[in-house]
Amino acid sequence: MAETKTYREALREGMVHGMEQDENVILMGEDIGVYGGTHLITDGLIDEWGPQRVMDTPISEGGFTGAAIGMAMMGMRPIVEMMTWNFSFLAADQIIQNAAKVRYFSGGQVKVPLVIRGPNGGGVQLSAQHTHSLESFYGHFPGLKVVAPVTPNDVKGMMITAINDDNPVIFLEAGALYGTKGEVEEGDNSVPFGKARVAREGDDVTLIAYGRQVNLCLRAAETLEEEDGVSAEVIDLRSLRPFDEDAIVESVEKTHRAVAVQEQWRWFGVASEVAAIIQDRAFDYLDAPVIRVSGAEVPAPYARNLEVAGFPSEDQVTNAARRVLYIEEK
Amino acid sequence: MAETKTYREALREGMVHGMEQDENVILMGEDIGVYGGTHLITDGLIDEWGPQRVMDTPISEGGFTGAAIGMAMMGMRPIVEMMTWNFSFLAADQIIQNAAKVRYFSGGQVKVPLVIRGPNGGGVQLSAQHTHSLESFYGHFPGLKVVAPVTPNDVKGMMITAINDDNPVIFLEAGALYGTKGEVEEGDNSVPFGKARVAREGDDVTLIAYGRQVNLCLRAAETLEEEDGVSAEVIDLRSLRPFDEDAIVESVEKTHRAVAVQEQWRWFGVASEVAAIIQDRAFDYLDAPVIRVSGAEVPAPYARNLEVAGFPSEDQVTNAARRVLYIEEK
Amino acid sequence: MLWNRPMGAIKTVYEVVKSVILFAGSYLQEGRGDSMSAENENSGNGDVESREEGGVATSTDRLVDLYRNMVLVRTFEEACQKGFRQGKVGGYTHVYIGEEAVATGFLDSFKEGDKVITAYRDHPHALLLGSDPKEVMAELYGKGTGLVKGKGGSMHLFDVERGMMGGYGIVGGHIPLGVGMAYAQRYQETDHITQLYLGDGSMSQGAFHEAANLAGLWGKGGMCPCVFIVENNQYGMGTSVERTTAMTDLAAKFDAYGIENEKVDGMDIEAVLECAGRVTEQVRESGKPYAVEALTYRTAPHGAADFFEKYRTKEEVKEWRQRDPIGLLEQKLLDSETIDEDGLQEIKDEYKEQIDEAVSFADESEEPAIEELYTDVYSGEDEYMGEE
Amino acid sequence: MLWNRPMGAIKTVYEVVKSVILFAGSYLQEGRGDSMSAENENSGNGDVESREEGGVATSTDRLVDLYRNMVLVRTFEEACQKGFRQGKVGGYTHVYIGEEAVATGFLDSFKEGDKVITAYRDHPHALLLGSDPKEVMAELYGKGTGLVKGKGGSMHLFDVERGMMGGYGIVGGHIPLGVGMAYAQRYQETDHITQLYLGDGSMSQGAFHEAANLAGLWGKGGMCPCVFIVENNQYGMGTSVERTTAMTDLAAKFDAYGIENEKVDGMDIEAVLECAGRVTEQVRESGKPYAVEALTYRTAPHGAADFFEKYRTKEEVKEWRQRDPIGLLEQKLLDSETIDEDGLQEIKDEYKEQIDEAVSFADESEEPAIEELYTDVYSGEDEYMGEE
Ligand SMILES: Cc1ncc(C[n+]2csc(CCOP(=O)(O)OP(=O)(O)O)c2C)c(N)n1
Ligand SMILES: Cc1ncc(C[n+]2csc(CCOP(=O)(O)OP(=O)(O)O)c2C)c(N)n1
Ligand SMILES: [Mg+2]
Ligand SMILES: [Mg+2]
Repeated sequence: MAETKTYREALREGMVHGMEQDENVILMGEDIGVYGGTHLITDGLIDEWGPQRVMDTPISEGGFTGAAIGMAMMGMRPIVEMMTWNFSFLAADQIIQNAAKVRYFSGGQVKVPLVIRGPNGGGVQLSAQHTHSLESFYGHFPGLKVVAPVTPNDVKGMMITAINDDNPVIFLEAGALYGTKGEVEEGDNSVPFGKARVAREGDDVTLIAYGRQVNLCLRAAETLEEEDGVSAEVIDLRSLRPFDEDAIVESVEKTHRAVAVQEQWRWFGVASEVAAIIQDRAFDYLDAPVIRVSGAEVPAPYARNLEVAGFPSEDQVTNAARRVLYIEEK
Repeated sequence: MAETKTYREALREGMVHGMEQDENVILMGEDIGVYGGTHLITDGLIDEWGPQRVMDTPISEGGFTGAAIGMAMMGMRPIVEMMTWNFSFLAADQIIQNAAKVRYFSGGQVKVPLVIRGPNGGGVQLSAQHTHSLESFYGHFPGLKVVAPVTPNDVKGMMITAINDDNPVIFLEAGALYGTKGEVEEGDNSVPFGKARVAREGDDVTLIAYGRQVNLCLRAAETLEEEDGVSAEVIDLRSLRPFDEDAIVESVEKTHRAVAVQEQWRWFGVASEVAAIIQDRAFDYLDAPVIRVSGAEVPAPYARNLEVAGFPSEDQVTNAARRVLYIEEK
Repeated sequence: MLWNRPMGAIKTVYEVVKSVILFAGSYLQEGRGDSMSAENENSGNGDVESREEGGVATSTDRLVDLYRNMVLVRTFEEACQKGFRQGKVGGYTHVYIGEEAVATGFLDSFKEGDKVITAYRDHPHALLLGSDPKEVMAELYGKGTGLVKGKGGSMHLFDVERGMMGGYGIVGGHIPLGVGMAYAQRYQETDHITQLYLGDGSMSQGAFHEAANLAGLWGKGGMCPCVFIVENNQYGMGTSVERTTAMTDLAAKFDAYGIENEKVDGMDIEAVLECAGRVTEQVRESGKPYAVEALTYRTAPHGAADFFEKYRTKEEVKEWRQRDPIGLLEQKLLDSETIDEDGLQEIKDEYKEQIDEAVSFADESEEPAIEELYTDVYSGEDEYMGEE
Repeated sequence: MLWNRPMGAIKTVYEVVKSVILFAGSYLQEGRGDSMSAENENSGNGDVESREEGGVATSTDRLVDLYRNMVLVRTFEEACQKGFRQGKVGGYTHVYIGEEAVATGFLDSFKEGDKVITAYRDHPHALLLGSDPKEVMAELYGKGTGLVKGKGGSMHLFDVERGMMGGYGIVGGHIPLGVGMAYAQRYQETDHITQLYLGDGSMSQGAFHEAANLAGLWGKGGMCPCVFIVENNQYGMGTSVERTTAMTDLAAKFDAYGIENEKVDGMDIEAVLECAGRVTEQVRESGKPYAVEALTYRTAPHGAADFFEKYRTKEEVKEWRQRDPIGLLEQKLLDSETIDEDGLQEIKDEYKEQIDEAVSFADESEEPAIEELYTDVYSGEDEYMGEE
């Protein structure tokens, strides 16, 4: 049985589910308590759970992330909010050098059940320092798990999975979609990591994305259907590390064509990995090169028109699809 | 006219060349002065140039890197030593949020002529926290330039180019090769960024690498010649941002086959970008998928045998080449 | 008429905030043209004499100049909030309402060649250094005529020619830059100094610690003429200083770096002025850093977007509005009969008009050309590394 | 025979360093078997009584125990340096020679359930908590029998069962972890505490600042039973404290976080013992952090690899060797006739033998199985994400 909820509500529900299961699950972060959370994800929770389960921290991303790693090594299961992932560069050393590796360099003596979550990606004119998509940035490092759910049901289900995971999970939320609604299953709807989701079935071309761009691809697919009679399959990767190689390979074996779409920058990004995987594992099935559609190769600008121009557009996606189908671009 | 010098000497020569040209060029870093530099790159320079041109700093990677950015915005041209790049995660915010972007979000009012240099990559049992190859980590960000010279001549020439560049340059040295020798041109031997180097000419397969793995590929090429009569071309990318797409595309148009080799982890790494570029731009020329050879997907271990097993080996490279040539592996 | 005239029952915090604005708005009618940037040049170049005397007895003319500057800032900030609510200003936007005396007092000591760097609450710093309000407002409106071509927005105002080295969005992230700038000023053998503004909340950041330590260290050799100006408005977003550190004497935190420090009443423009004059001269002479904790209060919400202020009471805000720096100075000017209500009114009208013009200019300006998306990524040959 | 018997003319710093080792080596001959780990359990469990009396008058037996512990550490470190020069120990290796009294004194106050975390100079902490010297040496030798299976090496010793939460290689990076561990100890309602060791150089790091601030803040609510033990050996690699900060009173730096602090003579084991006993109890009671700056000196080079010590003079090293903690205690034990030269010799022989055995064990052990490369990346189903 499912209900319609916003991404924000579903996310909170996933966290609360975890807090109900285990008192070692606590929330930490800047202004998540008294202030109510900058994006209101945790609004009201401190009243219900008190300041120990919902802990406000000073503005010290590196410090409190490191402290949370120490807590996790002691058996607690902290969920750390990065007010936005843009601030996580200050915690990069703690995340990459400690959270990701301490299990390995301790010879398996410790584990780090830690979730670090927050809004990822841009879209509301926050400009250069406040607009990043960090999937590949963190996805590069062994020891971390990295997920990027886009539907309300997935954000709840993957949060539950993340909380139950004994490893550090980088939980990248579609910040621009906190208010969007969708069906959300009641109770424990755990969504496994490493399994992509077929967001739309199709036969002629595979559009591969994650996060906000999944919706862009779905719109593009509709347009392709209407304008070009093309049946596009849309795959939502949702989990970048572990990564579901089979899902994209199987789809391409069916469609023989693929377009990888990402908001992040092209160089050394997810789309390049997708293209590398497909050419490696579906070489003989490909009828055209995998085309990558990425954000403009510039720091994010403030002006609305520039920002919009810098993100992947539906036109870019539909035309990329047309190109791999060798049909007229529009 | 050229002389045989070590990578270390050539690197120092490049820096000194810059210091002689312009007194705004200063060296900053931990223990680079009085102590002589952990890797002896700057050994003796403080005696010659004094503590203002060769400045020891406290152990504050973020702080002094940020200060150097401020100096660069004022017209100085600091060369900051990261004792090893592993410590740069502490400066990631300064590098990515300020150095790379301040020109953009100031509407072009400032520039940041800054070089950040140090040893990159592993190989001497430094284990998990002290073994990273950060090419793609920094190469992802617009606003930065990222280079990784492997020959003594290139390390000098690219350092001179880096010092003269008005943008922040991430200068990734082959730490394991500081003692290796090679011909180095006298005087200003500036090597342009964004131009790959053909380290060995060949017709049957293209081996693409940078840094230490170029030497690995050269050895593999010899083996392929001797054991399989295969003529392998070896391309040293040396500059990751900007990146010389044409060089690899042209080579593959000739050889129809490519292997990309890197010490770094596979996911979202340079080799994946190489494969994505080739399948995109040389699709019709490819006779086999581009194979990627990467370091083991684990934090670096300490034990010698494990460390060696974790790095790309000559066998892996030769066999990858044999695979794309559809000949028997050994 | 004074800022603190009773405003009647207040229902919600939103109304409190709105009421300041409306009320403040109410004293703004038509008036004389814009003499503002001229004004500003004056204060920008600094009335050196009285400062070198220690500047304790501030000449009444100067007080009026300072009043003008504060009204300029207040008027601009109110227009900016209005623009935000109209959806014409986007992104994160933070105003300085209630804190005007701090930047106004310190920038009065600004001398040609000095540098200023701050965080994202940066409108007053640009305006007081003489940036054209038209261009500043146009930046907030995301227009090509903006101070940084519409590329940075509210958080990233730069006017390098005038010494404004930028507003930065990462809390604490600009502090090392400012320290490096101060170092460069000495390395390049000038007698310029850097005014480095930071918030109370930013002092929890490692960047603050590392930069302050470098400043203290370099200062030993007279190589760091940096004035740390802590705009202690008592909150970092919704977190009070008490909830952010066990040791709440922010000035004293600089002891750990061997940096001389003091506190000043950030609501009293004369106190700030005296402190600023004395401290900036000392730093200019010595090349050693100095820290001033200016106690002030943000009567506006943290960001233009948030109106639910669970973290503080209406009463607290009301209390503090009693010490509004503009209100206090108005009172002083009236009591000393330096100026009368009409005089004050004229000044307000003048800036009202100037800011109205700035708003129209911003509103009517064009968005940046799309090509601008791809420029200023690199200096020199613009290497755009993607497909346009 | 005493450590400070004249050693004749010293030519180079290398020789100075070598000479300590050779000389020290010279007092090591064959002897009785290994009673060491038993010893350690004792000191590990802590001689609570005398501590609760304030432990000022240390019982002579305890002094002998402490002497044994310091000899254990010294003997191990010398063997480790030897192994490094033989090329059997790789990577970065840092020894504790000269600093033994600090960890020895503080870990005497260790109680079951407490946690210890430190940087990369971590051999003594593991040994004193009772880790088997065989396994520690095997780790340094990179063998599968090592304390962490040969995966971490010298900088990453863990023995979680015994409370050793690890050695870490990023300067300052472990400090936030330790503070979080202390918080967890209270959150989980235990009366355990965390001993957090850090170097003088690490205090320039932002991580130190942020973590200390959190500790002070959480301590207000009694939620951070963390003892910060600053191993001030006066240098971070080649950089003296004076060249790293303008304010060199490291204990006082904790004032900025509202953390009580004091200094102790890190060469005087009795002083350290008294301080450790008192401070750990206070922290255990209050749940509030406390900082101790132990003034000590590293007579060995920073890392086993470097012998050119341009940054300090032979004389300085010589000076400090006069206050070698082991030498001082030997003198004390002899003067008080607690033990005679033969007694001391017996102890040294005992540990010499034990460490010789550890070395042989390490030497003869197998390298880790290659499969080990791919394990311990993730907890649970081991998801290796590459091709083997
Ligand atoms: C590193 C980082 N963390 C969090 C934020 C979100 N944020 C923006 S302003 C702010 C509060 C800063 O408080 P303070 O330094 O006192 O400055 P004020 O806003 O009071 O002027 C926070 C937490 C940020 N911009 N950067
Ligand atoms: C972040 C970081 N920067 C630099 C280094 C290199 N390094 C290793 S030890 C050391 C000195 C640390 O000094 P201190 O904290 O006093 O500890 P000590 O070695 O004296 O015990 C440095 C700079 C490092 N490991 N990590
Ligand atoms: Mg504040
Ligand atoms: Mg030290």
